[in-house]
Amino acid sequence: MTAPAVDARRPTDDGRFGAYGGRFVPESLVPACDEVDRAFRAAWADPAFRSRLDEILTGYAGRPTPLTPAHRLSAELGITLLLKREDLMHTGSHKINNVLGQALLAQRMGRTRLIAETGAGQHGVATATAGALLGMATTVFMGQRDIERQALNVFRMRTLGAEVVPVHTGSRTLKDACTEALRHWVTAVADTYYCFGSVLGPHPYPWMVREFQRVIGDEARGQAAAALPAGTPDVVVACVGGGSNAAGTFAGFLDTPARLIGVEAEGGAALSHGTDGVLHGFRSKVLQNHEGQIAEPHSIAPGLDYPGVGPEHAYLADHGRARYVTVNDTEVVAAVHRLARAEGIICALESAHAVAWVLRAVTTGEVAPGATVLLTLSGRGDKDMATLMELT
Amino acid sequence: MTAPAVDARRPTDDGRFGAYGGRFVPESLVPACDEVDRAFRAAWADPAFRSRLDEILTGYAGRPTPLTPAHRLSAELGITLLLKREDLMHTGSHKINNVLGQALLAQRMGRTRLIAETGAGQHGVATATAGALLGMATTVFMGQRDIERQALNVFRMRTLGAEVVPVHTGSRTLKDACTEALRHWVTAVADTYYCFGSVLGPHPYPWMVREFQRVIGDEARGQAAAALPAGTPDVVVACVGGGSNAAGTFAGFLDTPARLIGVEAEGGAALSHGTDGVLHGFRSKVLQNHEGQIAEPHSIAPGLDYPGVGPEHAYLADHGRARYVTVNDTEVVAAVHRLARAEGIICALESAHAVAWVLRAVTTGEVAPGATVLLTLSGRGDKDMATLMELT
Amino acid sequence: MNPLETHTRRVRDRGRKLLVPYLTGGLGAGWTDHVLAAAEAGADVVEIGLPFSDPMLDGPTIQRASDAALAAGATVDGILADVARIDPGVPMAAMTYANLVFRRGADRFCAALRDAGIAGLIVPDVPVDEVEPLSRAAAAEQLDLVLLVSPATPAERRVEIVKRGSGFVYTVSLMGTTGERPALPESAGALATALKQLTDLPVLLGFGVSSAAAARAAAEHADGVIVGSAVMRKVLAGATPAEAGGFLATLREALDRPDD
Amino acid sequence: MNPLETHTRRVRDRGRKLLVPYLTGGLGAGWTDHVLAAAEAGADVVEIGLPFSDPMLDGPTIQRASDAALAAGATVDGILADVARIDPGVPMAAMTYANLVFRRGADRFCAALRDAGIAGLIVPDVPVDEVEPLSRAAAAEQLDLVLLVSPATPAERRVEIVKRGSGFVYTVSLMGTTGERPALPESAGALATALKQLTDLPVLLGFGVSSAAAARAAAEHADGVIVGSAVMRKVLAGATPAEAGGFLATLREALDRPDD
Ligand SMILES: Cc1ncc(COP(=O)(O)O)c(C=O)c1O
Ligand SMILES: Cc1ncc(COP(=O)(O)O)c(C=O)c1O
Repeated sequence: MTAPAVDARRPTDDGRFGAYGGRFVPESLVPACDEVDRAFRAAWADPAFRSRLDEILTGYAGRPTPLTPAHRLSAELGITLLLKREDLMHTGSHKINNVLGQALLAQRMGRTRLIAETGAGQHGVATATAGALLGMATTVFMGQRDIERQALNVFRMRTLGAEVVPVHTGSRTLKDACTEALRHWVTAVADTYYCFGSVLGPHPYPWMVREFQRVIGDEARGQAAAALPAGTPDVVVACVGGGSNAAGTFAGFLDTPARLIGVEAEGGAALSHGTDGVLHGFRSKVLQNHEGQIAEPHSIAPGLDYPGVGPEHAYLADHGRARYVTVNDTEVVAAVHRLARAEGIICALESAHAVAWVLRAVTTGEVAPGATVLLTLSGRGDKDMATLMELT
Repeated sequence: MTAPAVDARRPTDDGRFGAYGGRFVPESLVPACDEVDRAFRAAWADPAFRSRLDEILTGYAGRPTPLTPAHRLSAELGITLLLKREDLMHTGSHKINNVLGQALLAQRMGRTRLIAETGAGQHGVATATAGALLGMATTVFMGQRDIERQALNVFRMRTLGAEVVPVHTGSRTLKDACTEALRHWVTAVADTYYCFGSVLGPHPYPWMVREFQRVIGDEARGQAAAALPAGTPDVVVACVGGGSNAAGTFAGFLDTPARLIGVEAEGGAALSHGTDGVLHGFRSKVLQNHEGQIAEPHSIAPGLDYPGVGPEHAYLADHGRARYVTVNDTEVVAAVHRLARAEGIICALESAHAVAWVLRAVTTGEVAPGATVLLTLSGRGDKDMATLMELT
Repeated sequence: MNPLETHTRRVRDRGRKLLVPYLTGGLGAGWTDHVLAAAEAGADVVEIGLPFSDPMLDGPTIQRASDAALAAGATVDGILADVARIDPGVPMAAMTYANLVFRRGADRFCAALRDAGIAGLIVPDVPVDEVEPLSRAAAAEQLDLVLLVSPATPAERRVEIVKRGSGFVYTVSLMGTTGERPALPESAGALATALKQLTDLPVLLGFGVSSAAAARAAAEHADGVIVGSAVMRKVLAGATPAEAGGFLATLREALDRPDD
Repeated sequence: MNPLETHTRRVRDRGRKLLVPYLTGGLGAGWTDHVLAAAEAGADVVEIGLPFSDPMLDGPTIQRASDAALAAGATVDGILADVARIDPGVPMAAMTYANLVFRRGADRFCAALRDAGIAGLIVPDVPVDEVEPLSRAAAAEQLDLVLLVSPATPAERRVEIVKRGSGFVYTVSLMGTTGERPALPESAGALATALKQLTDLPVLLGFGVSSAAAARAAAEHADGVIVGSAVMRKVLAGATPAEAGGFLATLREALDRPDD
């Protein structure tokens, strides 16, 4: 099997992955996006920037993360399962990879303030962390409903010195927080940098965030080469909310024969159930009604509770280079417990979507006996304990 | 300044660090302790065991941890502060270093079951994790009062498949859990391994746990050599509950001129306020009344809420090789917030004791301007958010 | 030249300052009475908002209006059907967000507007760089596609925008969302003046024009004003068409008598 | 030979099985009446528990007794003062934990016991390897230091223990803490028999001897029994000295008439 010739290495200059992406923002934000684009290109080409980021990722945030062989679960399933351990990153998920990159970029651009949207609070905590580390004021927008559900992460953000602004509009969840953060950015572009939490938003964000997250895939590629006789895994799987951990992981394996699988939440599956649309500055697959009103997704995993998905994934899906599947809440909860008992790792509900798919795919034969599977465990489950406790 | 000639590299064959240590356990447990002693000596001398442990620490648990320069806080304090980041370890603290070592040893000894005491739940979660990883049944004893205070960690343990046994005796906290675990061990020595959570208990535990934790100090020694012009820090500081993270850290610097500082909780300061005593199988400094009844300590940090301390620390204190100081709850809470805002790291309340001492020592001159300080950040603060929330 | 621009130019050339009120479509059963009343009060164009679930450039008032309309069951089709039944005597322009346009397809969307008697289209999250397919679709239906210039827009880019836009130039008075403000910033007038030097299109100022005084100040530099939140706040508070029209009449008055 | 061991050997040599009840010191104002009643009911030695906050080898019953005594203000000094005031007519032995001994200092602790008229000492968390300083202190006060042998004790180690201990050999019947059990394990008798082949000291069985039947079974192999939780459960439940003594009398009876 050879990989289809899909080039998602970078989008077109106007930020297109095929038909997706672009920059659908108010005129007031276009120059700001342009500036981010120029600054990112310059920074990314600047060895000094790269090495500073590297130093922080390594000396502060905990990179590289191990690629852990899941010995007991592998034996139970009759496959070789390798876990890319983003759950070990500082603040508890892969989100910090991206945030540190963007915060350094913001600093390089002379910005003194970071803003971000957050749903579960993981991206908000990561942004607050980067703000504290670099001495930048941080404001995080969060839907009032999420603030109530995720009190712990709200407190973490505030402890880190960030301001958390409740959003009372719409469904009072992640999509509304994102909308509100964009509105706020319009009023503050001069000193403020908008730090998107996934491969979403207007160009250059989807591409830039993917680049900041590709460290997952690049590391995993090298680790898999050392761990596997074949050098590359048969299957690479990651959960997809906005799609940043998946995009970062896939980036390391696009040019290999590995099958790429993105796992969406049944109740928030923009790729599996969505249609073409424009939201939060980019064109992609979106959950919406026939007129284009955005739907409210539902997932037990707050980080997957988003009605859109990064444009690169829509592109990879169209070209068949990656396949997108869904699992439901019940499978996800079972997967958390199964992994915890087999390997001593309590993963995030988001990450458990990838685990749940593997568990199912082994029984359906989609993953053949003896196959090698590399799975990105995007985060740890501490934040989800209250949710799981309510279920038991 | 040269280091006093103190040899704490290993205790005497009967487990003495000077006058401290030993094995004060019921006759029923003596053969079991002997067996652990023999097995540990053999394992520790066996390259295969060491490399298996190494592989798990690296490929599973997240070693090495970075030595992070605390740039902003250093600038504020006028010193160079380096943080040894045990908070990045799997399960959230240094406890896992020790537990993985002991669990592998238990497996090598043919034991099929792990038992442990826990207070805050960190050691219990670590033990449950090791049990899941190696497929060993795990039972964790926990005081009923702690079970109520630390519901989240109780749920984490159960999610990992461990049985959590409430202890209703005495003060219904850590010391009672430890007593109860010892009682239980008497009934089950044949198939059960007791996994102590700190440098406590009958010989060989204090020594063995120190050896499993010395990876902190050994790594830090090498990292400091690379990071500091002088090669070694002027001051090495760690919090002291039972004393395992401090003992592991100090182990790397005993033979350097570094001043070693152990920081106890004001309300649980066995070294600073305790007297000679025997508890849970070893002789050391203990908080007790004039007749020898054990006192109930109080600290905001549940992991420091223990009336004794590892015998090696009593020895180091007697010989002046390490100095032990206390900080109070108010200083500790302030330290959590200060570090969070300056460096984007929310540390455990236990670890914040070490931070609090540095903050104070800079103002008193105990740490001179320009000094280099290496501080072990033993764990992350997620478990403490509820406690901190109540205070704000 | 399309009908909307023909009209706006003619009004401007007559020396009359344009008054363009914004009204959220579908907000209440008799919402089109507000359109008629606005025209009667002296509006030169009526901007009709097609509510979107996630209005990224709108402040609290218009957000609330959109949410209320959607909650009451407003749809694009329903609003257009309502519009088709009225003739306010002045052109109408639709204001909405990209997703409602692209979901239907730009061609079909523009055709539907035209069928309903709408003459212009404003889509604030489709900047000039992304405008190509929509421009073509609008042109095919003889709709004017109004583009926005912001205070942040660099000089070269202004040229591009005024070239690609039609109907009028929508000058955003400040860096912010829609919503009432005590006064227009100084810079707004300067921006309008600069734009007038670049184009022969009528140049209107919008965002934050909330009072007769602000309208009068804006008209010193621009060819007219767009007024949204100030009207919608009254409508949301239960103002009748006559009452809302009364408010607009004070603006009309201020525009017509700049020296009072 | 110290007084305790002289006594235990003499009883054993007379062909009488030793009955050694355990009573928690300081539990209730008239607690010493239980000591006297026990002696009257046929105890050969009375073991007096000096309660410790963290009794590592005790099961629930004696834990509860210790906690209750401490909560009522029991202290070592107070208990010893009480003891000094009675003469049960049989030797008394103190049972406690290492920390109470070492806190005071082994020498001073042993002297205080002797001053109170106590003849023996049992410290279950001081195994033979750690016994040296305590042995010396006890010897200096002519106290017998009773050591325990457990089912887990390897053969060579048993030799060492019976050599270093005095008074009697405390044979732990099972791997566990103190506490009542339905019956003694088979292995307990075998262990006692083996120990008797190693030493001339009286060999007593303790832990889990809860009934007359168990006492009788134990006495088939051992020179006597130690009975703790079974008595203390009754005391905690409010048994009078006479009632507790009545229970001990049934054990005495069973030991004296093995064939009934
Ligand atoms: C642990 C974790 N995994 C995954 C996600 C989903 O985001 P993405 O698809 O961008 O990786 C989130 C979002 O909050 C998360 O917290
Ligand atoms: C984070 C953390 N630090 C420190 C301690 C104290 O233990 P020790 O002194 O053995 O390192 C604990 C104990 O639970 C802990 O959880």
